Amino acid sequence: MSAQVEAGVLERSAGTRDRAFPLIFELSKEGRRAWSLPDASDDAPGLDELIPREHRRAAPPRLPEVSERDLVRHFTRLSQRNWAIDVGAYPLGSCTMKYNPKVAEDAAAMPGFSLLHPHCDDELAQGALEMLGILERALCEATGMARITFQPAAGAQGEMTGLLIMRAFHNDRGEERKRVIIPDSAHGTNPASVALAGFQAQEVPSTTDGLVDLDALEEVLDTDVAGLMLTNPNTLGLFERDIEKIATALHRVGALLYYDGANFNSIVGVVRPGDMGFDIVHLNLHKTFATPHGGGGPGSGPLAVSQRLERFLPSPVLEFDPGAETWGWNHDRPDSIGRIHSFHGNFGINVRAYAYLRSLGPEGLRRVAEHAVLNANYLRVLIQDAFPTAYPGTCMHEFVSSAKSLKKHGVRATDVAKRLIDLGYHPPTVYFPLVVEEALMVEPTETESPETIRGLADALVQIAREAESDPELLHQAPQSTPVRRPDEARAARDLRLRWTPE
Amino acid sequence: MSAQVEAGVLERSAGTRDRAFPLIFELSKEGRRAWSLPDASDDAPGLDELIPREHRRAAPPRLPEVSERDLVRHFTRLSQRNWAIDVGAYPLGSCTMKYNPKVAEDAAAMPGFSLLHPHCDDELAQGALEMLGILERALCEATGMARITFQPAAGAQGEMTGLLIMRAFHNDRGEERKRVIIPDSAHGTNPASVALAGFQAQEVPSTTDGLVDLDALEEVLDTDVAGLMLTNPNTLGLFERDIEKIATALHRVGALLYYDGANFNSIVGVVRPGDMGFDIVHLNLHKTFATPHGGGGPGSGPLAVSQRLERFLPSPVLEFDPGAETWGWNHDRPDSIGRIHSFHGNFGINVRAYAYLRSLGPEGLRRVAEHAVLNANYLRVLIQDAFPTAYPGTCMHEFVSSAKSLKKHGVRATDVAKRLIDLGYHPPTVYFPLVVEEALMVEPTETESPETIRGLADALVQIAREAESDPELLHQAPQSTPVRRPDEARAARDLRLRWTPE
Amino acid sequence: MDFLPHTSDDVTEMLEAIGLPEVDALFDPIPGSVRLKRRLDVPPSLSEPELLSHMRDLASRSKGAGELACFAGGGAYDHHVPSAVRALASRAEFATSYTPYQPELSQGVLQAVFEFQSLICELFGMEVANASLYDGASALAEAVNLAVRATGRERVVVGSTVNPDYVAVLRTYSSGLGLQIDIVGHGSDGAVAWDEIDLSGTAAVVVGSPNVFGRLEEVAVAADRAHAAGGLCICVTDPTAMGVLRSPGEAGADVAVAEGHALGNPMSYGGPYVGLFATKLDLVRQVPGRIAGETLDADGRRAYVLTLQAREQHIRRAKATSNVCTNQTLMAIAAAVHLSWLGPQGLARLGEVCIRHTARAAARLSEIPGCTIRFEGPHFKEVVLETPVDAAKLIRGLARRGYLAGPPLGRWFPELSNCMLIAVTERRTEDEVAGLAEAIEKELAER
Amino acid sequence: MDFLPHTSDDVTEMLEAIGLPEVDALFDPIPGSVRLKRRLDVPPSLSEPELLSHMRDLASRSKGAGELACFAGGGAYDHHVPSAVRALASRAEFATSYTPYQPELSQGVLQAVFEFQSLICELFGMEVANASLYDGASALAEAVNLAVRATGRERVVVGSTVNPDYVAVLRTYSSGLGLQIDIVGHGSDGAVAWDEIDLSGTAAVVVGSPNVFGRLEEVAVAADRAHAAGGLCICVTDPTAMGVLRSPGEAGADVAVAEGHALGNPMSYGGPYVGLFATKLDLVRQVPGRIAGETLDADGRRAYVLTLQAREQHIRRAKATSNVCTNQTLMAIAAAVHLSWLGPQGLARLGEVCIRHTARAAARLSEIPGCTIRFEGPHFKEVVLETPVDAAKLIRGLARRGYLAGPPLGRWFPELSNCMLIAVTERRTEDEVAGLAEAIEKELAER
Ligand SMILES: Cc1ncc(COP(=O)(O)O)c(C=O)c1O
Ligand SMILES: Cc1ncc(COP(=O)(O)O)c(C=O)c1O
Repeated sequence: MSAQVEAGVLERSAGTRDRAFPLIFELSKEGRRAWSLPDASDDAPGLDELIPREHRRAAPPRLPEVSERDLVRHFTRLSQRNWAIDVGAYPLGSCTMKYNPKVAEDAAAMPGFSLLHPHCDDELAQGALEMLGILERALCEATGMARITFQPAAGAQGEMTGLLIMRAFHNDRGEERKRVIIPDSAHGTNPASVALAGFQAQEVPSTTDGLVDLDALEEVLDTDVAGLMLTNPNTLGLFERDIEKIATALHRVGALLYYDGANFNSIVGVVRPGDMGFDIVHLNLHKTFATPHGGGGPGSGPLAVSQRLERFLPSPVLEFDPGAETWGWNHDRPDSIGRIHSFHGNFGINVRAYAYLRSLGPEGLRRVAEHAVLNANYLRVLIQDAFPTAYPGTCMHEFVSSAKSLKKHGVRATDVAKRLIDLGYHPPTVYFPLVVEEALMVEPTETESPETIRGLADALVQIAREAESDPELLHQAPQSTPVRRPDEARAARDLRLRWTPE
Repeated sequence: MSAQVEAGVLERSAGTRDRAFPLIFELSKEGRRAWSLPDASDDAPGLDELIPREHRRAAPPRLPEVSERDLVRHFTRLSQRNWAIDVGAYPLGSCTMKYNPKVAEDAAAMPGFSLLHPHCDDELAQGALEMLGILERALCEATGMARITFQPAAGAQGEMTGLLIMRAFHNDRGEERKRVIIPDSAHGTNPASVALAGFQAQEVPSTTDGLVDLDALEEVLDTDVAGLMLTNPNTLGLFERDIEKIATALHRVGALLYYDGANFNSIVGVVRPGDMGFDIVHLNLHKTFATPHGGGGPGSGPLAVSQRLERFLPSPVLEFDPGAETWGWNHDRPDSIGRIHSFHGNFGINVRAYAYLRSLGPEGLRRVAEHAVLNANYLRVLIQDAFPTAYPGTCMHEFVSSAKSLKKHGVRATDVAKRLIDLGYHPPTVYFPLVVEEALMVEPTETESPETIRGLADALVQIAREAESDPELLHQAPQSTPVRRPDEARAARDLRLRWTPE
Repeated sequence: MDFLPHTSDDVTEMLEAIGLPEVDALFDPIPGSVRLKRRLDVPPSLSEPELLSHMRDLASRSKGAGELACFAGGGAYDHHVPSAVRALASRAEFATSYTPYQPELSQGVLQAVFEFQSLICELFGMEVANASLYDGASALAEAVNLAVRATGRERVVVGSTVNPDYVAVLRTYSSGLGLQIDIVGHGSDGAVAWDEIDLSGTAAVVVGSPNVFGRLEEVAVAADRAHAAGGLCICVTDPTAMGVLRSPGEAGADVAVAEGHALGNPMSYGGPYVGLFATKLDLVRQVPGRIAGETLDADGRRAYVLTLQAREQHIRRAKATSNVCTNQTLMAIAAAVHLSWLGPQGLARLGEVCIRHTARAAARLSEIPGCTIRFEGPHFKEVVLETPVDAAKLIRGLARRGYLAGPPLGRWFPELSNCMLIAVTERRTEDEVAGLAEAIEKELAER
Repeated sequence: MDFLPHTSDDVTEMLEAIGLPEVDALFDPIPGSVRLKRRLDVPPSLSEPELLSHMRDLASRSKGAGELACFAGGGAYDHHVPSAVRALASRAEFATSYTPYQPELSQGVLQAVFEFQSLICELFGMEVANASLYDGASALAEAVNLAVRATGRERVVVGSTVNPDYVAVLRTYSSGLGLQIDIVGHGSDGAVAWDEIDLSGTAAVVVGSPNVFGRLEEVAVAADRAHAAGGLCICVTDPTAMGVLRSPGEAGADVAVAEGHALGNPMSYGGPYVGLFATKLDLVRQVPGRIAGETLDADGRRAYVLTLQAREQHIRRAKATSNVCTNQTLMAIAAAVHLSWLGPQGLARLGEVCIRHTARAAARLSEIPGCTIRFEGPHFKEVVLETPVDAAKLIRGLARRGYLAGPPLGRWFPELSNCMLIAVTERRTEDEVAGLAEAIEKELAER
């Protein structure tokens, strides 16, 4: 086994493929240690007199016993088995994986931020609170909203928060509205959050050109509708140009309009949700504001609301005392929906988003939107013939192509994705949104260069050709990775969700 | 080309092998930038009025123009094309590449150390100076010496410093000694330093059992000999058991004994150079004291001397004022050989060595020597049949095996080394020391586990078998790396020592 | 400084390829009527050196555990973050990677998450753990939703000694679903008398141990009674205690949830933290969030994938077990590295030092005239110190003397407005405890 | 905490395999007479948290640019280290790798070094650079040795305005070889009048520009006269100036040497720094230290190796061009990343800001009654401020007011004991300059 353990360079080689990369548990040897902690001092009372038998652990947890060297090699190599934005592009539609500036990491690591205790007196947190205050003002300006809560740890929690505020708003007016409308192209978190907030999700179909069907919408609108959740540009990368009509229609029946900020990247500085008529907005700072996504998290999903909804925000809210010139948390919020996070949300991520905001400034923020849309359209036209977009015309920051024309060669979207890996690219999002057959959803983001985009386009065009000439090549892909097409059915059938000793 | 640029995952794959990894210059595009610096303020006088034409640069340097994203991807991937102690073992004889504790990195990064200006008043550097003071005392205790200078940036500079002190010592007694004796197994820096210090290097042969030939030594000893440079255990991993006789012989003719500390790792806490009769000692803190070697440097080569040589040490020296209870640099050193470094040596490395010292304590330091020798002997016996050691018996921290028995199959030490790479191990030092034919010089160090050592031994034994059964496999190795057997003759013939625009 | 690679030539070239005259034309689909006609009114761009000075200035006006000896608790603690853990978890390949949708390019994250799940199961004596949730509070809320789905009941009984901010989040989460949350009070010993509570018709019993007062509770009793009533037992616990204290699994709990930040993640003013969630295998299809699973690849090699996705929002949409998508994977990876650094011995040492040093500190502090430890009985790493004065004011005074204590308990328990939490981690030295005691004495003397 | 993986079972098993009864037997080859019979008298082992507290305590008793506005110069400067540069240069694969003896496993370091060499050549207008030397001073000493070998002469003429600590190192290095080092003085303008110096029989002329006073010198004149005398011209310069100022190569120098720490490496109390060394191709076989070269591998792929090793100590031994082995590769990699981060525009901006802000600061400081800028003429990023009092004392006073200045020039130039260096990098703001001026005024007022 040790030969495997030492097979570092093989991570980069054909060689590894024949060997299993060990689990940390498989490196364990009794008595080995990486830990280094002070002793309990002798003059402190003993465990036995302090903790009764029945509260003591019977069998110690079977954690691995490894040296620091083992630990470091294991996780260093594990990291080398992973793609990352620092390694290459992630043109995943709907994900907005842009480059994460390093300066933001240094900012978040400063002791004044990273070692701050969440229960410390406001007096001790003035710098942190001022930072949040400036960030709130800037995000309100960018969204056209009145106030923000930073408690939501991610977009989905922001949605949940927004929907509960929606509920509180209607209840406050003595109404019990039951339904929330979402387009059929909506992201899964939308309907899930709707259900979790105790509403019924009602889907409205898209028109053939990928937009909300106004008539269909009008039909379902009544005073039982609490609101509509929309991301604009929508998940197809198209701007809902009837947004004003939609807003009017919603407001006419007393419903609220919720903006899913996952696609905010494409309009920041160009158009504000508030000006489109939205009442509630969540932002995914880990998308638009470039914070590292850590292999699936953390994120930060601050929720912004218009003036009339402010009093329903989660408690506490941040306030500035002009007299004392100090910042502080106000817990006295009788109409609040309550708390949504143990503390103040993903503060460390908000520090990074703040550093990004201050680095870009107003012009930089607008250029983000411009170049995100520029990159998407450039890629769109470069692959148009090989992978026609599902909907015609200029797209915003992303677009949805279809691989269905390759079906006749027995090639699926997955095959395209896996082959792309061998050509050195991370694939786009596949099979989403569900409304498009064999969907390839592509979002290059603004931080990728034209060279990268042309390289990706060349690879995709080459693959379309290979689909005809050599479909098997695609079915066998990828050939360049530590593993190839893991069996997901098997994983779900024969459950192995944790290591267990043989 | 962009396809190559984006070929990150391929670093780990067969794929890359067909592609050239780009130079940073090849990613350059005019007008692209990673830099971010403040503007010169308008109210400051202009360049033209400040700097006359003839002092201005004519043609700007052709540095690459890349985005921060380009920069990060390029160097991240470049790093993934490199072996490191965090990836696997480095059993390089004479190099002592042990695990580098992470805690030392955090210590060295503390602002009080990393942002300290070398010319600041001693008053501002008290913590740093106290650290050096404790480190000096501990290293003097471990070597049996009286005082230390931290100026030498590496072992070779320590050697140079020690030899100049040797010269100063003799000059001070009105003598002009010309020769310094070194064993034929000595490391190249020894004779090179001897020459640079203005002495003649005189080699003495080793006996058939790999030790200094006492008679040969006696023969060359006279009052023209300034000193002898020795590393003990020597470069063959053998302890010079006649060290006392050697010391007496040297001192009898008024010569000094210099200890090359590169192998100190194997005796720390067990025997002290001072107690063996050495007068001058350099330590390679980047070896024995586990500081990261950075791909070839930095190191730190503090030089320790006995009482009678103290006044010759480089200036300034560190002193504690018991009255004021402060540390300070004393520049008033009339007999000093002078300065050897711009400032105080590789301070940041000394901080790491100090952290290592404080982490291990006296027992830990002795265990280092014990386990270094234990590991070396364990590996030695495991491969004894396949690769017999050049000299019999127990070795210290390293040993020299020979691959000459494989010559009959047309297999050289290089082939063994390259094949080892495909089996997941960094090869040992080959063709050094020069006194052993087809030398494989192996030093596992104490931080490698028995599993690692067995794995390495299994690989070596397998290779010895393969040398018989399939020598071609060895000649074609390595197959698992981004490049294979670069042509060194061509590199030295057709010189390409820098990028130049096509 | 923006981070855009485009040169002006690039832009021209690209616009040509697209067939548009100018960048603004890209936004033609957006009706002019809603467009922003001005520049955003946000602070101007800063260069990197200016930005870092500004951030340093802000950071210098926040005083954390770097400057104060931190005895503060209440859900966040000043534990040692090992250098190796920080170095490994911050590797760019982990930090800047996205959700592992393509397993071939994500074995690093997927295996690390699988190891995390395995370690958490070991810790809590459970059979399945997910890839992390937002924090301890949302983990509790998700556990309650799981119990509600599993039992078809809507009543939840929660001990008053469960961190009140967690309970607040639970209330918020459950408000939409209209669950009935019954809080049961604690006795003078700071623990709930679980054998006396009516649990009929409950979906779940929520017991905290160590509880918000740092005191251990009778999880086994709560679990037995919950099961007798046909409900589940959810235990809110502390991973750093698991080397010494009985695990929720050993005590019979069905779900273990906890805040996991102490495993390798700094306090960072309350986030990003990591919600730990583990339960029994028979409940696996009710588990919220991502789960990594082991399988074989096309060539028969061991491989890891995201599995049982039919539970999740992107497949099941409105019927998903939870709405969580982005979670706290990077913190989970840090926790996996930290637990591997600790091993069973290190974890036991950590727990022992916390318990014994907390007890010693409690003894010292109760010597202060007018101060007592409010609750008797076994504690883990924090205790409630009752003082003769308003705790919030006292805490402010202590901060000025270099000691961070609290939180004051008045906001959570009006009757405890003179009380505050004192937490003692492995990082606190004997001198610091003595210093804290003196600081309290001085503060009281001045009142 | 030691970092040894061996369990006691391991040790027993290994000893058995070796055939020894106990660990001590491993040391049998060492005569008992010299063995240490006791434990080393060094401080006891500390656990990681204790060690870090101890280091923090030491660090807190050293005040660097973190706490003081740093106007200090004299060879080390408070330049901005970009976050990306730190992040990349500290990648474990670079930091914990060894000398690239096996090119197949070292393409990362080898290519980075090749890029470094290329960047340094561009910077200085030279044709070949090595993989780094210890620091600026040893780079100068090695350059002189190169000139001595190349010309067969032993006289070296050095400007008095070359950093005196570099000259001290040069003297030490050359003492063994018995070279003749002639120092030539500077004029009232702080520069050497190179056209008036007798250079007959010199191996090399050493000119500093920017010199130790921050002033530019007539490198071209020095080079012409050196060449006329059959010697070489060695220019000691500053890489951060190369975006704006004429390069040594453009001025006709044969060797350019410099301290390179300002390229991505922190001040760190003077080390680890990096000695930059570049020269002309016809001198390549005299170059000290490692050199990376480009070649092709067995399959015709571009690859990098260490080359021209016949110059080096491990091959040529006593006849090597230098004794250097371990160098400062990691700092060189940081410099390569930093120069790539800057690009030509960034480097030009850096130089312009230093020059213009230094001039502005000089103007402000010379308004202080009794203070003047000692030397006229073009300066780069530092100037000599002459004050009415002892500069060393004044500097101590300024430190107490939050400003780091100096070094005082008395140690180097007795006649300048009232003078100190004031350096202004891109990190210094207008407010800080104003603050420094006020601090000086206050200090002078109190005397
Ligand atoms: C359109 C959309 N809405 C909502 C979300 C959920 O946000 P989060 O993952 O931050 O919870 C996403 C995330 O991918 C998304 O793309
Ligand atoms: C035996 C010996 N002596 C001297 C040296 C030179 O030390 P440094 O590389 O630190 O200059 C080494 C380095 O490998 C060595 O092994």
